[in-house]
Amino acid sequence: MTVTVLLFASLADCVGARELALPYEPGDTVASVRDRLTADHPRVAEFAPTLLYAVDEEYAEEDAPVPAGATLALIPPVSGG
Amino acid sequence: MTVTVLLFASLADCVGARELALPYEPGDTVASVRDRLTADHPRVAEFAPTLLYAVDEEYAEEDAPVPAGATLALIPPVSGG
Amino acid sequence: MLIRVTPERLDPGAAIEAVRRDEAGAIDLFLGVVRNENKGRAVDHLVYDAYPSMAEKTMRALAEEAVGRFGLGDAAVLHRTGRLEIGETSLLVAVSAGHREATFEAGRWLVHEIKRRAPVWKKEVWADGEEWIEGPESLGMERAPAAMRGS
Amino acid sequence: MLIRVTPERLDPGAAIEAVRRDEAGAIDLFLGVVRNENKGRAVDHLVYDAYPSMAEKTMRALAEEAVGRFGLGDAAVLHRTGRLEIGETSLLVAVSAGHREATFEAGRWLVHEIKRRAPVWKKEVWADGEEWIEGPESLGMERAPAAMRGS
Repeated sequence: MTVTVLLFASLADCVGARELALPYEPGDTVASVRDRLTADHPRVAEFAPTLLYAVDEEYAEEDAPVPAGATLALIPPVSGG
Repeated sequence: MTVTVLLFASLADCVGARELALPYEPGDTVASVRDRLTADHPRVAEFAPTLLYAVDEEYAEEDAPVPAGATLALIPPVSGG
Repeated sequence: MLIRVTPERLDPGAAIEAVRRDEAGAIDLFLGVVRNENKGRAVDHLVYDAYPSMAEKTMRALAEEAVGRFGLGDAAVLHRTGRLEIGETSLLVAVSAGHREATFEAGRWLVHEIKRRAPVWKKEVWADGEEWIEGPESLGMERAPAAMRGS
Repeated sequence: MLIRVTPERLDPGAAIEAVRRDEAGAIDLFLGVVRNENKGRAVDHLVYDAYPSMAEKTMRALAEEAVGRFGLGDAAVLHRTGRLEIGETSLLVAVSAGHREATFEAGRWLVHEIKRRAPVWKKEVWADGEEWIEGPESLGMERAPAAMRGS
Protein backbone atom coordinates (compact mmCIF):
# COMPACT_ATOMS: atom_id res chain seq x y z
CA MET A 1 0.00 0.00 0.00
CA THR A 2 1.24 3.45 -0.84
CA VAL A 3 0.62 7.13 -0.31
CA THR A 4 0.80 9.47 -3.32
CA VAL A 5 2.75 12.68 -2.68
CA LEU A 6 2.23 15.66 -5.03
CA LEU A 7 4.93 18.32 -5.38
CA PHE A 8 4.71 21.69 -7.13
CA ALA A 9 6.77 24.60 -8.34
CA SER A 10 10.04 25.14 -6.43
CA LEU A 11 9.50 22.00 -4.34
CA ALA A 12 9.00 19.83 -7.44
CA ASP A 13 12.23 21.28 -8.90
CA CYS A 14 14.08 20.57 -5.64
CA VAL A 15 12.93 16.94 -5.39
CA GLY A 16 13.14 16.40 -9.14
CA ALA A 17 9.62 14.94 -9.35
CA ARG A 18 6.01 16.14 -9.37
CA GLU A 19 4.53 12.92 -8.01
CA LEU A 20 5.97 10.16 -5.83
CA ALA A 21 4.56 6.93 -4.38
CA LEU A 22 5.80 6.37 -0.83
CA PRO A 23 5.13 3.20 1.14
CA TYR A 24 2.18 3.58 3.55
CA GLU A 25 2.78 2.92 7.25
CA PRO A 26 -0.05 2.39 9.72
CA GLY A 27 -0.80 5.57 11.66
CA ASP A 28 0.64 7.83 8.98
CA THR A 29 0.03 11.55 9.37
CA VAL A 30 0.88 14.55 7.22
CA ALA A 31 4.03 15.08 9.28
CA SER A 32 5.18 11.44 9.20
CA VAL A 33 4.86 11.19 5.41
CA ARG A 34 6.60 14.54 4.96
CA ASP A 35 9.41 13.44 7.26
CA ARG A 36 9.83 10.18 5.30
CA LEU A 37 10.16 12.26 2.13
CA THR A 38 12.66 14.54 3.89
CA ALA A 39 14.81 11.54 4.84
CA ASP A 40 15.30 10.85 1.12
CA HIS A 41 15.43 14.54 0.09
CA PRO A 42 16.96 16.55 2.96
CA ARG A 43 16.33 19.92 1.29
CA VAL A 44 12.59 19.48 1.80
CA ALA A 45 13.30 20.56 5.39
CA GLU A 46 14.04 24.09 4.15
CA PHE A 47 10.52 24.27 2.68
CA ALA A 48 8.69 22.88 5.69
CA PRO A 49 8.16 26.17 7.60
CA THR A 50 6.09 27.66 4.74
CA LEU A 51 4.29 24.57 3.43
CA LEU A 52 0.56 24.01 3.55
CA TYR A 53 -0.78 20.48 3.22
CA ALA A 54 -3.82 18.92 1.56
CA VAL A 55 -5.02 15.35 1.97
CA ASP A 56 -7.26 14.27 -0.90
CA GLU A 57 -7.78 17.93 -1.88
CA GLU A 58 -8.75 19.18 1.58
CA TYR A 59 -6.36 21.40 3.52
CA ALA A 60 -5.05 19.49 6.55
CA GLU A 61 -2.88 20.15 9.60
CA GLU A 62 0.39 18.33 10.29
CA ASP A 63 -1.22 15.88 12.68
CA ALA A 64 -4.05 14.91 10.31
CA PRO A 65 -4.14 11.22 9.34
CA VAL A 66 -3.09 10.13 5.87
CA PRO A 67 -4.96 6.93 5.00
CA ALA A 68 -3.54 4.18 2.79
CA GLY A 69 -4.06 5.13 -0.87
CA ALA A 70 -4.54 8.82 -0.05
CA THR A 71 -2.95 11.73 -1.90
CA LEU A 72 -0.89 14.20 0.13
CA ALA A 73 -0.09 17.50 -1.59
CA LEU A 74 2.79 19.63 -0.30
CA ILE A 75 1.85 23.21 -1.13
CA PRO A 76 4.52 25.96 -1.19
CA PRO A 77 3.41 29.59 -0.78
CA VAL A 78 1.15 30.30 -3.75
CA SER A 79 1.75 33.08 -6.26
CA GLY A 80 -0.99 32.83 -8.87
CA GLY A 81 -2.85 35.64 -10.53
CA MET B 1 -27.35 86.24 -37.65
CA THR B 2 -28.50 83.41 -35.41
CA VAL B 3 -27.65 81.36 -32.34
CA THR B 4 -28.06 77.57 -32.50
CA VAL B 5 -29.76 76.05 -29.44
CA LEU B 6 -29.35 72.33 -28.74
CA LEU B 7 -31.91 70.45 -26.65
CA PHE B 8 -31.72 66.92 -25.26
CA ALA B 9 -33.76 64.20 -23.62
CA SER B 10 -36.76 65.49 -21.61
CA LEU B 11 -36.15 69.07 -22.70
CA ALA B 12 -36.12 68.12 -26.39
CA ASP B 13 -39.40 66.24 -25.88
CA CYS B 14 -40.90 69.26 -24.10
CA VAL B 15 -39.95 71.76 -26.81
CA GLY B 16 -40.59 69.31 -29.64
CA ALA B 17 -37.20 69.92 -31.24
CA ARG B 18 -33.58 68.91 -30.76
CA GLU B 19 -32.10 71.96 -32.49
CA LEU B 20 -33.42 75.50 -33.02
CA ALA B 21 -32.01 78.62 -34.69
CA LEU B 22 -32.87 81.74 -32.68
CA PRO B 23 -32.12 85.27 -33.90
CA TYR B 24 -28.93 86.68 -32.38
CA GLU B 25 -29.16 89.93 -30.46
CA PRO B 26 -26.10 92.01 -29.58
CA GLY B 27 -24.96 91.38 -26.00
CA ASP B 28 -26.59 87.94 -25.85
CA THR B 29 -25.75 85.77 -22.83
CA VAL B 30 -26.67 82.23 -21.86
CA ALA B 31 -29.55 83.62 -19.77
CA SER B 32 -30.87 85.99 -22.46
CA VAL B 33 -30.99 83.26 -25.12
CA ARG B 34 -32.60 80.81 -22.70
CA ASP B 35 -35.20 83.44 -21.73
CA ARG B 36 -36.00 84.10 -25.39
CA LEU B 37 -36.58 80.37 -25.84
CA THR B 38 -38.72 80.34 -22.70
CA ALA B 39 -40.90 83.13 -24.11
CA ASP B 40 -41.86 80.79 -26.98
CA HIS B 41 -41.91 77.62 -24.84
CA PRO B 42 -43.00 78.58 -21.29
CA ARG B 43 -42.41 75.06 -19.87
CA VAL B 44 -38.66 75.54 -20.31
CA ALA B 45 -38.92 77.57 -17.09
CA GLU B 46 -39.59 74.38 -15.13
CA PHE B 47 -36.27 72.95 -16.33
CA ALA B 48 -34.18 76.04 -15.66
CA PRO B 49 -33.26 75.31 -12.01
CA THR B 50 -31.48 72.07 -12.95
CA LEU B 51 -29.97 73.00 -16.32
CA LEU B 52 -26.30 73.25 -17.09
CA TYR B 53 -25.18 75.23 -20.13
CA ALA B 54 -22.43 74.85 -22.71
CA VAL B 55 -21.38 77.42 -25.29
CA ASP B 56 -19.53 75.84 -28.22
CA GLU B 57 -18.94 72.68 -26.15
CA GLU B 58 -17.50 74.44 -23.09
CA TYR B 59 -19.56 74.58 -19.89
CA ALA B 60 -20.61 78.17 -19.22
CA GLU B 61 -22.39 80.17 -16.51
CA GLU B 62 -25.65 82.05 -17.08
CA ASP B 63 -23.91 85.40 -17.59
CA ALA B 64 -21.42 84.06 -20.16
CA PRO B 65 -21.61 85.75 -23.58
CA VAL B 66 -23.13 83.88 -26.53
CA PRO B 67 -21.53 85.23 -29.73
CA ALA B 68 -23.33 85.40 -33.06
CA GLY B 69 -23.17 81.99 -34.75
CA ALA B 70 -22.42 80.20 -31.47
CA THR B 71 -24.06 76.97 -30.29
CA LEU B 72 -25.74 77.00 -26.88
CA ALA B 73 -26.55 73.59 -25.40
CA LEU B 74 -29.15 73.32 -22.63
CA ILE B 75 -28.14 70.30 -20.57
CA PRO B 76 -30.63 68.62 -18.24
CA PRO B 77 -29.30 66.48 -15.36
CA VAL B 78 -27.38 63.67 -16.99
CA SER B 79 -28.10 59.96 -16.44
CA GLY B 80 -25.70 58.00 -18.61
CA GLY B 81 -23.89 54.80 -17.81
CA MET C 1 -6.76 56.72 -25.78
CA LEU C 2 -9.97 55.10 -27.06
CA ILE C 3 -13.03 57.32 -26.39
CA ARG C 4 -16.24 56.74 -28.32
CA VAL C 5 -19.96 57.57 -28.16
CA THR C 6 -21.67 55.42 -30.75
CA PRO C 7 -24.97 53.77 -31.72
CA GLU C 8 -23.00 50.58 -32.57
CA ARG C 9 -22.78 47.58 -30.22
CA LEU C 10 -19.86 47.87 -27.79
CA ASP C 11 -17.02 45.33 -27.97
CA PRO C 12 -15.36 44.50 -24.61
CA GLY C 13 -12.36 43.01 -26.41
CA ALA C 14 -11.68 46.31 -28.18
CA ALA C 15 -11.69 48.19 -24.87
CA ILE C 16 -9.29 45.67 -23.31
CA GLU C 17 -6.88 45.70 -26.25
CA ALA C 18 -6.92 49.51 -26.28
CA VAL C 19 -5.44 49.67 -22.75
CA ARG C 20 -3.16 46.60 -22.80
CA ARG C 21 0.50 47.59 -22.25
CA ASP C 22 3.62 45.47 -21.77
CA GLU C 23 4.28 47.20 -18.44
CA ALA C 24 0.69 46.87 -17.15
CA GLY C 25 0.08 43.78 -15.03
CA ALA C 26 -3.58 44.53 -14.35
CA ILE C 27 -6.61 45.60 -16.36
CA ASP C 28 -10.07 46.36 -15.00
CA LEU C 29 -13.07 46.49 -17.32
CA PHE C 30 -16.44 47.76 -16.13
CA LEU C 31 -19.63 47.10 -18.10
CA GLY C 32 -22.86 48.98 -17.54
CA VAL C 33 -25.68 46.66 -18.63
CA VAL C 34 -29.40 47.31 -19.23
CA ARG C 35 -31.26 45.51 -16.48
CA ASN C 36 -34.83 44.32 -16.45
CA GLU C 37 -36.09 46.43 -13.55
CA ASN C 38 -35.49 49.73 -11.80
CA LYS C 39 -36.99 50.72 -8.46
CA GLY C 40 -39.31 47.73 -8.57
CA ARG C 41 -40.67 48.51 -12.05
CA ALA C 42 -40.22 46.13 -15.02
CA VAL C 43 -38.18 47.80 -17.77
CA ASP C 44 -38.90 46.85 -21.40
CA HIS C 45 -35.94 48.68 -22.94
CA LEU C 46 -33.87 51.87 -22.64
CA VAL C 47 -33.22 54.72 -25.07
CA TYR C 48 -29.97 56.68 -24.65
CA ASP C 49 -29.64 60.25 -25.89
CA ALA C 50 -26.31 62.09 -25.91
CA TYR C 51 -24.52 65.24 -26.96
CA PRO C 52 -21.88 63.10 -28.65
CA SER C 53 -19.09 65.59 -29.34
CA MET C 54 -19.25 67.07 -25.86
CA ALA C 55 -19.71 63.67 -24.21
CA GLU C 56 -16.52 62.44 -25.88
CA LYS C 57 -14.71 65.61 -24.84
CA THR C 58 -15.86 65.16 -21.23
CA MET C 59 -14.95 61.45 -21.20
CA ARG C 60 -11.50 62.15 -22.64
CA ALA C 61 -10.82 64.83 -20.03
CA LEU C 62 -11.93 62.48 -17.22
CA ALA C 63 -9.90 59.57 -18.63
CA GLU C 64 -6.82 61.78 -18.81
CA GLU C 65 -7.41 62.92 -15.25
CA ALA C 66 -7.71 59.26 -14.16
CA VAL C 67 -4.42 58.37 -15.89
CA GLY C 68 -2.63 61.10 -13.95
CA ARG C 69 -4.41 60.62 -10.64
CA PHE C 70 -4.02 56.81 -10.46
CA GLY C 71 -0.82 56.35 -12.50
CA LEU C 72 -2.55 54.32 -15.20
CA GLY C 73 -1.04 52.88 -18.34
CA ASP C 74 -4.13 53.95 -20.29
CA ALA C 75 -7.91 54.28 -20.08
CA ALA C 76 -10.75 53.71 -22.56
CA VAL C 77 -14.40 54.80 -22.42
CA LEU C 78 -17.16 53.70 -24.80
CA HIS C 79 -20.82 54.67 -24.44
CA ARG C 80 -23.64 53.44 -26.62
CA THR C 81 -26.62 55.54 -27.74
CA GLY C 82 -30.06 54.75 -29.15
CA ARG C 83 -32.35 51.87 -28.21
CA LEU C 84 -30.84 49.15 -26.01
CA GLU C 85 -32.54 45.91 -25.03
CA ILE C 86 -32.28 44.14 -21.65
CA GLY C 87 -28.81 42.61 -21.23
CA GLU C 88 -27.09 44.91 -23.73
CA THR C 89 -24.00 46.88 -22.75
CA SER C 90 -24.42 50.66 -22.48
CA LEU C 91 -21.01 51.60 -21.05
CA LEU C 92 -17.48 50.18 -21.14
CA VAL C 93 -14.70 51.64 -18.99
CA ALA C 94 -11.29 49.92 -19.20
CA VAL C 95 -8.14 50.91 -17.29
CA SER C 96 -4.66 49.37 -17.07
CA ALA C 97 -1.94 49.81 -14.46
CA GLY C 98 1.15 48.14 -13.07
CA HIS C 99 -0.76 46.64 -10.16
CA ARG C 100 -4.35 45.76 -9.47
CA GLU C 101 -5.30 48.15 -6.67
CA ALA C 102 -4.90 51.16 -8.96
CA THR C 103 -7.19 49.59 -11.57
CA PHE C 104 -10.07 48.97 -9.15
CA GLU C 105 -9.74 52.47 -7.66
CA ALA C 106 -9.48 54.15 -11.05
CA GLY C 107 -12.31 52.15 -12.61
CA ARG C 108 -14.66 53.05 -9.79
CA TRP C 109 -13.71 56.73 -9.89
CA LEU C 110 -13.96 57.03 -13.65
CA VAL C 111 -17.36 55.33 -13.89
CA HIS C 112 -18.70 57.58 -11.13
CA GLU C 113 -17.43 60.77 -12.78
CA ILE C 114 -18.74 59.78 -16.21
CA LYS C 115 -22.21 59.17 -14.80
CA ARG C 116 -22.02 62.50 -13.05
CA ARG C 117 -20.64 64.68 -15.83
CA ALA C 118 -20.95 63.26 -19.34
CA PRO C 119 -23.94 64.67 -21.26
CA VAL C 120 -25.77 61.38 -21.80
CA TRP C 121 -29.37 60.64 -20.82
CA LYS C 122 -31.45 57.51 -20.54
CA LYS C 123 -35.15 57.00 -20.99
CA GLU C 124 -36.81 54.00 -19.37
CA VAL C 125 -39.59 52.44 -21.38
CA TRP C 126 -42.09 50.24 -19.53
CA ALA C 127 -45.08 48.28 -20.84
CA ASP C 128 -47.33 51.25 -19.98
CA GLY C 129 -45.23 54.38 -20.31
CA GLU C 130 -41.80 55.93 -20.38
CA GLU C 131 -39.69 58.48 -18.51
CA TRP C 132 -36.37 60.29 -18.90
CA ILE C 133 -34.27 59.45 -15.86
CA GLU C 134 -32.46 62.16 -13.94
CA GLY C 135 -29.29 60.72 -12.49
CA PRO C 136 -29.11 61.12 -8.71
CA GLU C 137 -25.36 61.75 -9.02
CA SER C 138 -25.71 64.27 -11.86
CA LEU C 139 -23.90 67.57 -11.48
CA GLY C 140 -27.03 69.37 -12.69
CA MET C 141 -29.00 68.02 -9.75
CA GLU C 142 -26.74 69.91 -7.37
CA ARG C 143 -28.41 73.06 -8.58
CA ALA C 144 -31.92 71.80 -7.96
CA PRO C 145 -33.86 72.54 -4.78
CA ALA C 146 -33.80 69.46 -2.54
CA ALA C 147 -37.51 68.91 -3.12
CA MET C 148 -36.90 68.35 -6.84
CA ARG C 149 -34.21 65.76 -6.33
CA GLY C 150 -36.39 63.02 -4.85
CA SER C 151 -34.83 60.76 -2.23
CA MET D 1 -20.65 29.25 -12.29
CA LEU D 2 -17.69 29.19 -14.70
CA ILE D 3 -14.45 28.08 -12.94
CA ARG D 4 -11.53 26.85 -15.00
CA VAL D 5 -7.78 26.22 -14.71
CA THR D 6 -6.49 25.59 -18.19
CA PRO D 7 -3.43 25.79 -20.46
CA GLU D 8 -5.63 27.34 -23.17
CA ARG D 9 -5.75 31.09 -23.87
CA LEU D 10 -8.35 32.87 -21.76
CA ASP D 11 -11.33 34.56 -23.44
CA PRO D 12 -12.62 37.71 -21.70
CA GLY D 13 -15.89 37.50 -23.65
CA ALA D 14 -16.60 34.03 -22.24
CA ALA D 15 -16.10 35.29 -18.67
CA ILE D 16 -18.44 38.24 -19.28
CA GLU D 17 -21.16 36.14 -20.89
CA ALA D 18 -20.93 33.61 -18.05
CA VAL D 19 -21.99 36.22 -15.46
CA ARG D 20 -24.42 38.35 -17.54
CA ARG D 21 -27.93 38.30 -16.01
CA ASP D 22 -31.09 40.22 -16.92
CA GLU D 23 -31.26 41.64 -13.39
CA ALA D 24 -27.57 42.62 -13.23
CA GLY D 25 -26.88 46.22 -14.26
CA ALA D 26 -23.12 46.04 -13.68
CA ILE D 27 -20.30 43.65 -14.53
CA ASP D 28 -16.68 43.99 -13.46
CA LEU D 29 -13.96 42.00 -15.22
CA PHE D 30 -10.41 41.89 -13.89
CA LEU D 31 -7.51 40.68 -16.02
CA GLY D 32 -4.14 39.70 -14.63
CA VAL D 33 -1.59 40.25 -17.39
CA VAL D 34 2.06 39.18 -17.73
CA ARG D 35 4.12 42.34 -17.53
CA ASN D 36 7.60 42.96 -18.82
CA GLU D 37 9.30 43.71 -15.50
CA ASN D 38 9.07 42.89 -11.82
CA LYS D 39 11.02 44.68 -9.09
CA GLY D 40 13.14 46.43 -11.69
CA ARG D 41 14.15 43.23 -13.49
CA ALA D 42 13.22 42.57 -17.15
CA VAL D 43 10.95 39.51 -17.45
CA ASP D 44 11.21 37.36 -20.59
CA HIS D 45 8.19 35.15 -19.86
CA LEU D 46 6.35 33.39 -17.02
CA VAL D 47 5.57 29.74 -16.37
CA TYR D 48 2.50 28.93 -14.25
CA ASP D 49 2.23 25.68 -12.33
CA ALA D 50 -1.00 24.65 -10.58
CA TYR D 51 -2.72 21.88 -8.68
CA PRO D 52 -5.65 22.14 -11.07
CA SER D 53 -8.35 20.12 -9.33
CA MET D 54 -7.72 21.78 -5.98
CA ALA D 55 -7.27 25.22 -7.52
CA GLU D 56 -10.68 24.93 -9.17
CA LYS D 57 -12.20 23.73 -5.91
CA THR D 58 -10.66 26.69 -4.03
CA MET D 59 -11.76 29.19 -6.69
CA ARG D 60 -15.30 27.82 -6.70
CA ALA D 61 -15.55 28.05 -2.91
CA LEU D 62 -14.24 31.66 -3.00
CA ALA D 63 -16.57 32.61 -5.87
CA GLU D 64 -19.53 31.18 -3.96
CA GLU D 65 -18.48 33.10 -0.86
CA ALA D 66 -18.25 36.30 -2.93
CA VAL D 67 -21.75 35.75 -4.35
CA GLY D 68 -23.16 35.52 -0.85
CA ARG D 69 -21.05 38.22 0.74
CA PHE D 70 -21.61 40.88 -1.96
CA GLY D 71 -25.04 39.81 -3.28
CA LEU D 72 -23.73 39.02 -6.73
CA GLY D 73 -25.67 37.68 -9.69
CA ASP D 74 -22.78 35.35 -10.51
CA ALA D 75 -18.98 35.10 -10.56
CA ALA D 76 -16.49 33.45 -12.92
CA VAL D 77 -12.78 32.65 -12.43
CA LEU D 78 -10.38 31.44 -15.11
CA HIS D 79 -6.65 30.88 -14.58
CA ARG D 80 -4.17 29.90 -17.24
CA THR D 81 -1.23 27.52 -16.73
CA GLY D 82 1.97 26.79 -18.65
CA ARG D 83 4.20 29.28 -20.46
CA LEU D 84 2.81 32.81 -20.91
CA GLU D 85 4.44 35.58 -22.91
CA ILE D 86 4.48 39.30 -22.02
CA GLY D 87 1.00 40.80 -22.51
CA GLU D 88 -0.87 37.51 -22.21
CA THR D 89 -3.72 37.10 -19.71
CA SER D 90 -3.06 34.80 -16.73
CA LEU D 91 -6.24 35.44 -14.71
CA LEU D 92 -9.83 36.49 -15.42
CA VAL D 93 -12.27 37.30 -12.61
CA ALA D 94 -15.77 38.44 -13.64
CA VAL D 95 -18.62 39.39 -11.30
CA SER D 96 -22.12 40.74 -11.92
CA ALA D 97 -24.51 42.57 -9.58
CA GLY D 98 -27.50 44.89 -9.58
CA HIS D 99 -25.33 47.95 -9.05
CA ARG D 100 -21.73 48.87 -9.69
CA GLU D 101 -20.36 49.35 -6.16
CA ALA D 102 -20.87 45.66 -5.35
CA THR D 103 -18.98 44.62 -8.48
CA PHE D 104 -15.88 46.70 -7.70
CA GLU D 105 -15.84 45.53 -4.08
CA ALA D 106 -16.41 41.89 -4.98
CA GLY D 107 -13.88 41.89 -7.82
CA ARG D 108 -11.19 43.31 -5.59
CA TRP D 109 -11.95 40.85 -2.78
CA LEU D 110 -12.12 37.81 -5.03
CA VAL D 111 -8.84 38.57 -6.85
CA HIS D 112 -7.09 39.11 -3.51
CA GLU D 113 -8.37 35.84 -2.03
CA ILE D 114 -7.51 33.84 -5.16
CA LYS D 115 -3.93 35.14 -5.11
CA ARG D 116 -3.76 34.28 -1.44
CA ARG D 117 -5.33 30.83 -1.44
CA ALA D 118 -5.50 29.09 -4.82
CA PRO D 119 -2.67 26.56 -5.35
CA VAL D 120 -1.10 28.23 -8.39
CA TRP D 121 2.56 29.26 -8.73
CA LYS D 122 4.47 31.40 -11.15
CA LYS D 123 8.09 31.21 -12.25
CA GLU D 124 9.74 34.32 -13.64
CA VAL D 125 12.19 33.68 -16.44
CA TRP D 126 14.77 36.40 -17.20
CA ALA D 127 17.49 36.51 -19.84
CA ASP D 128 19.98 35.11 -17.31
CA GLY D 129 18.02 32.93 -14.95
CA GLU D 130 14.67 32.03 -13.42
CA GLU D 131 12.93 31.88 -10.04
CA TRP D 132 9.70 30.59 -8.56
CA ILE D 133 7.90 33.54 -6.99
CA GLU D 134 6.48 33.32 -3.49
CA GLY D 135 3.40 35.49 -3.27
CA PRO D 136 3.68 38.12 -0.53
CA GLU D 137 -0.03 37.64 0.20
CA SER D 138 0.14 33.85 0.22
CA LEU D 139 -1.46 32.06 3.17
CA GLY D 140 1.59 29.80 3.39
CA MET D 141 3.80 32.83 4.03
CA GLU D 142 1.91 33.53 7.25
CA ARG D 143 3.61 30.46 8.68
CA ALA D 144 7.09 31.60 7.73
CA PRO D 145 9.39 33.46 10.11
CA ALA D 146 9.37 37.16 9.23
CA ALA D 147 12.97 36.92 8.02
CA MET D 148 11.90 34.52 5.26
CA ARG D 149 9.13 36.73 3.94
CA GLY D 150 11.28 39.54 2.62
CA SER D 151 9.87 43.05 2.66
